[in-house]
Amino acid sequence: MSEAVASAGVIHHEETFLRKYLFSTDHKTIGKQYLITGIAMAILGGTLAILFRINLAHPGFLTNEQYNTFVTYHGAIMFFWVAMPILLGGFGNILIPLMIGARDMAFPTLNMFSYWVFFVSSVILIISFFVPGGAFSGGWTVYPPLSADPGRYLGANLGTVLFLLALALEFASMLMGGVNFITTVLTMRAKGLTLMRLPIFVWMEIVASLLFLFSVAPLIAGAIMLLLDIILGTHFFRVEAGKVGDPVLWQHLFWFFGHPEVYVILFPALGILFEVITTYSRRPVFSYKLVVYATIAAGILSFLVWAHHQFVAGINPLSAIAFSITTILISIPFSMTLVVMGLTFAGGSIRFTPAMLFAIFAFLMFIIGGLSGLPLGAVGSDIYFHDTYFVVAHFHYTVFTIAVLSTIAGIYHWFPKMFGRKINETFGKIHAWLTFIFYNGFAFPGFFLGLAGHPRRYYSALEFGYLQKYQWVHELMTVSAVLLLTTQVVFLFVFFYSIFAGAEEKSPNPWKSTTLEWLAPSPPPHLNWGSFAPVVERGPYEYAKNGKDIDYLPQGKLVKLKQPVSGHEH
Amino acid sequence: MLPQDISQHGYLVDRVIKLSIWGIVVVGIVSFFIMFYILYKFRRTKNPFPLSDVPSGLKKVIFIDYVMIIFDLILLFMSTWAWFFFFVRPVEKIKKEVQEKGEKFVEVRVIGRQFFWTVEYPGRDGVFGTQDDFKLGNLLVVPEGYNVFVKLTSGDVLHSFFIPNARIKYDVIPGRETHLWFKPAKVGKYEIACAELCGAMHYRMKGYLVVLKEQDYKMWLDSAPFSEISFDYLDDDKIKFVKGGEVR
Amino acid sequence: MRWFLFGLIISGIAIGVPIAYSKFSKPKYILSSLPYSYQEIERKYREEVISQINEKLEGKGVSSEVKDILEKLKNNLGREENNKLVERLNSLLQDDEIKSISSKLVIRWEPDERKVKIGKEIFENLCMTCHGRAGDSFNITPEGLKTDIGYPIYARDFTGKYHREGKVVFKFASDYFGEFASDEDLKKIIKEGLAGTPMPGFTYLSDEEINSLLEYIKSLNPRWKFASPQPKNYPVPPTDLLSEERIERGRRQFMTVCIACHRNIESGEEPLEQPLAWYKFDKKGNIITQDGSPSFQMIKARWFGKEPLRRGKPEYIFATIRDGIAGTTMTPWRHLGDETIWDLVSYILYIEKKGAASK
Amino acid sequence: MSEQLRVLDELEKEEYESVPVPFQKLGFWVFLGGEIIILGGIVASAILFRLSYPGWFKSSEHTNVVIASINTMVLLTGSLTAVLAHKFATIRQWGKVQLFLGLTALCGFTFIGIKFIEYSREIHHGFLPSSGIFWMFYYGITGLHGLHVLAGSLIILGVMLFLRKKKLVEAVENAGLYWHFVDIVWLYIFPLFYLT
Repeated sequence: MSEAVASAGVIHHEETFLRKYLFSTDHKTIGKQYLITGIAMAILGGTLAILFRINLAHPGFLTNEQYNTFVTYHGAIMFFWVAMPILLGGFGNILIPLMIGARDMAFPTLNMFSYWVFFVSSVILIISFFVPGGAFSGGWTVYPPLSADPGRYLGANLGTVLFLLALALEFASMLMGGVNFITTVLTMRAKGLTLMRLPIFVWMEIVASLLFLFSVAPLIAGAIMLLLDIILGTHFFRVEAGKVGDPVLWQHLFWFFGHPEVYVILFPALGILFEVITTYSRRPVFSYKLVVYATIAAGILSFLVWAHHQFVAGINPLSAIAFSITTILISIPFSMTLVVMGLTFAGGSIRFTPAMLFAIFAFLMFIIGGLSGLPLGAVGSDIYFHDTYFVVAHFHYTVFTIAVLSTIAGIYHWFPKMFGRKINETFGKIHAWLTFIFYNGFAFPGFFLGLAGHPRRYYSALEFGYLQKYQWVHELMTVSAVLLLTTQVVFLFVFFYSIFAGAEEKSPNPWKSTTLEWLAPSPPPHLNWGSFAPVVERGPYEYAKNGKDIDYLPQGKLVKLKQPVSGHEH
Repeated sequence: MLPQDISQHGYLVDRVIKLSIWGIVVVGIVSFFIMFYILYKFRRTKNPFPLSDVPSGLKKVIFIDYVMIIFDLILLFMSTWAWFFFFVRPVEKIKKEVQEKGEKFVEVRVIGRQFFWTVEYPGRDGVFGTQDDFKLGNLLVVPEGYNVFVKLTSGDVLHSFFIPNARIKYDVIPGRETHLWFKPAKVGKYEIACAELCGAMHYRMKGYLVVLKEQDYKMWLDSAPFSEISFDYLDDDKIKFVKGGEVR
Repeated sequence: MRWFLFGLIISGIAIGVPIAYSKFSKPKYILSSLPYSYQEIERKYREEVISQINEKLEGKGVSSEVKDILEKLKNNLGREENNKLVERLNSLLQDDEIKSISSKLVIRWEPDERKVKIGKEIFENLCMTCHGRAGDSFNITPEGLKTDIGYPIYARDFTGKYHREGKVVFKFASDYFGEFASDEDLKKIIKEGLAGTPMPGFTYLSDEEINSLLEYIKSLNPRWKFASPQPKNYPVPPTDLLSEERIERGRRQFMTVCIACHRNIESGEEPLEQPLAWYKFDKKGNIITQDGSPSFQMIKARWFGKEPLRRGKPEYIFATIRDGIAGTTMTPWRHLGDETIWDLVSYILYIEKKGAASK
Repeated sequence: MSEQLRVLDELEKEEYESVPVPFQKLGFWVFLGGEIIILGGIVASAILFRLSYPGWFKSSEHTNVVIASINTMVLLTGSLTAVLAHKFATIRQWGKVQLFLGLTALCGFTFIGIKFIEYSREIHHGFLPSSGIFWMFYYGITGLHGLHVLAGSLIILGVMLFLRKKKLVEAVENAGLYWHFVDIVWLYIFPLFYLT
């Protein structure tokens, strides 16, 4: 029997505030905790971004150490403290048990523990910003020797140690979460919910968790070695006279994690998009099987492409060609996935709700992001594009889409389910359009800077004669970025306002969606299903069934149990 | 957009860049148009009830996948060609070829340090380790039309030796020796950038590539390192240090 | 209960690693163990000069005013006050040699803030990695910098922290006692570099850039304020340089004098190692002393023909022999007279050429 | 309360898809997979360095084979007791289970103690992590493994306390599994650092 149910018995007797909101083992509460923490970190990361963008438009606004620090922390925060907690921790925790008809995660206590580890890690990260000697400023990729002897090359020793420590704790928490997800989905599915009936979101979460589980390990090993380098003065990555040591080894370890990591956050985002798009275009996924298989294929391929981040970094040129081939190969499953996604719109009757608008924009941006990956994957043009702004623009078109557009689409979509209230639709639409415009305004010019050969992480473009004439581009990007952040801040106000004072959402299924979570009352009580249990009868996307009156069939139905279960209601 | 190409073989890279950029622009525009068409045609107000199946015409959209595959193959071919030309062949082999062809070449060593390039010249005799070697900071002077072989090493951290005008870039790794070669085909004064984060002054790590006419190069070499170079065809305004926008 | 345990574990990790770091990590900087601060150096200099004056004043009756002026001058004063006091002193005691000494106390130069700021940027851009963040070549490992024949050397320390008397000794630009170097000579070194060392020549720097760089470098050591350096004069080499008889005379001269340290090069002997006249310090900045007494960094006398001369031009070699190399045991050989020195120069150039040919 | 638990227990049987493997076991194996890759990563890079570094054999002579063999014996005894504990758990003789788990944990702590003595000897002889490529791998890997042993012992102690409340065979089995994993890792480390 599972901890979940056991804890139900325990919880039934305690009602303290601490237990209910802070140290709750309820997957929904934990998911919301992840969501809020992630949003808070997102504000921090965004502010940093704005600060150094202003500096790029008007060099001298920051000192160059500050600039490097901010760039480093922006990258790290947006990857590890925003995208992962919100997409895996937040949506994963809230939706997976609901979607598979479970009452809670397999290991609720582990779940809670993982959140608090994550919380501590973010606290340590923020502390590391203020320690004497300054914060770490060697880029979020933490390349040695800069990071292996930071006292000499950056003048920041303790900051680096704390940064690595925070990273390690974050990974530990996400590992626990991953184990939890996989176990839950494999063992606690509702009756009749076979693997091929799982909603695509759940599939994506599982593949992501597996990727993370198997890719992060070498990086943890590398991080331990790096810490030893800094603390005990070993020579794993440092090169000194007569001492063996190889900085490139770190690059291999890091990118062996780093590339799957991108897909770890990409897949859940795709999952969210599929859920949203099917719901609002009232069409089933064009080819469910193709998506699932393409995802798995991409996941496996993603372990074979890591060195395309190091084409010109001293790896064997022939192996560079091999990695170039795999990199180009991996574009094929994604192009299939995107085509399927596009065809999911086709033939539907499309409701342009805020969630849908965000989903559409995210889809279009994914097209740009994916295509702009080709010149970087092709080894010949990467000679020129490596570490230029072209890379920056490329991964902003992918990662920003993942971490912001898809996430906000998901928030608009599941907000009634999470909090039992609504967000104002008109505001949502305006928000979507503004986000779209400003986002392109700040991301797209990057491609031109890249073509002009503007290297990344430059404090100021004015030092180089061949870059000075592009200063106005930086100014344009900065203005757009500032407006973009302002829009999001306004959205956050509306978001928190609606949580407490939004209009009540009466019906459990406002969007007429099919998957199981819409059968539960919103917000779902503790143990989700009360004295009922969901039983699944058909696949997840049964839309466009019998035209006129009702055009969708829910995935399953609730059946009354013999003995009533009493979890306490929130 | 691309800076002027001054090297003999830069066109190889340019070709790949142009191909890939135009390819993705075309594919992107096509798919965008299809998307807008779908979104417009099947909007709620016009099409209140979903069709039971995707119209067969639209199913043909899958051809985009095949287009992508073909495009990928072409791209791979071209890019591998360029890569092969620049990096796969070992430098010794290239050198031998050059000597057989009777072309002239010069060798230099470049040491990346925070935050400048030290360029070591073999001097007049063209051999390292003799009395007339000399070192210059941030100044790489090469004759026009010669093959230039560059040995890259690092004094402290990772750097990346990037000449935008020659379409050349390679990382500079402590404890290793990496190689580059290119053939400048146009006299003038160009810039060398560092493309790998190397510390606080990364954005200041700027070197100069000066391509001289052959006789001018010889003339300069005779008096180097004790002579500054100033030839009329170099727009030889002195380097200003710029920060915060204003020129000091 | 459970989450108390969890909290314990997490906070254990969170606190443990920094503690482990602070415990085990090798200290990269031990600034407390560096000998002199800026003020200390200046005070030392003033005391030294004033003690010289007092020696001169011995026996003569001295008014109390003179005494307390000297007392005042012992502590670091601002420019105007200091110079006023010195004038007053000179007016009090009409004695030329004392005046010549006390003129060492006149503050002739003060760093211009704006130039220093620009100079600092240039320094951090181009010089920091070898000459250290603070300009004291500190924490730059001996393995880090090597000459061409591969023995470790230190980059120049611009602060004088490690020097016994807080001097900044430029081997080729200062005079033999390591007093002061003129901007012209320093400019030459910056523009041309030192062959055989990691110091490259920054030919492309414009004059105002080099000036502000020097401004910054000079602002690192207080003794520059009192400096009145004269640029060295480099005579034009004679036309018959490298002629047979010059080389022959040079060889004879070399065998009688220079052989003491440089050894008989043509028979392939190895030069002597000689102590440098400033402290040796280890990677952490600790001064290594054996039984309390300062130990010295050893360097080889130049191995002609083995590695390039630091500054290869004939007139430079001439100046080096004439003025000696500051801080080393290469003393000035002015008394030999220019002709003889030119002989030696031609002999050295000859050897260098032979060495080049032998390679 | 136990009443309610029983109710929910049956309820779950009827509620979920039936899967052959109990989820405690599954989750643990997934976790173990991650662990294997972590230690595998470090050991692999150690082997890579060793192939490219001739001085390895010379330095590895300074390690103390006797102590290491004793440690191996200790770990293997721990595995034996863990197996016995699982056996008695299957036939529900919880008293003996407690006993043997205690012995396993004891082995773990003995291992740590011996390791401490070994380290102090090495450091006394002046071999620090920074004094060579061999030594940095030696301290890094054996230290990491030592931490794992410590964790394993603590887990087993935790299971012992846990068994007071609930008699769960999977718990004993998982604890045993983790111990075997640590043991196997040691069997790779031992020849790498001591026998070459």
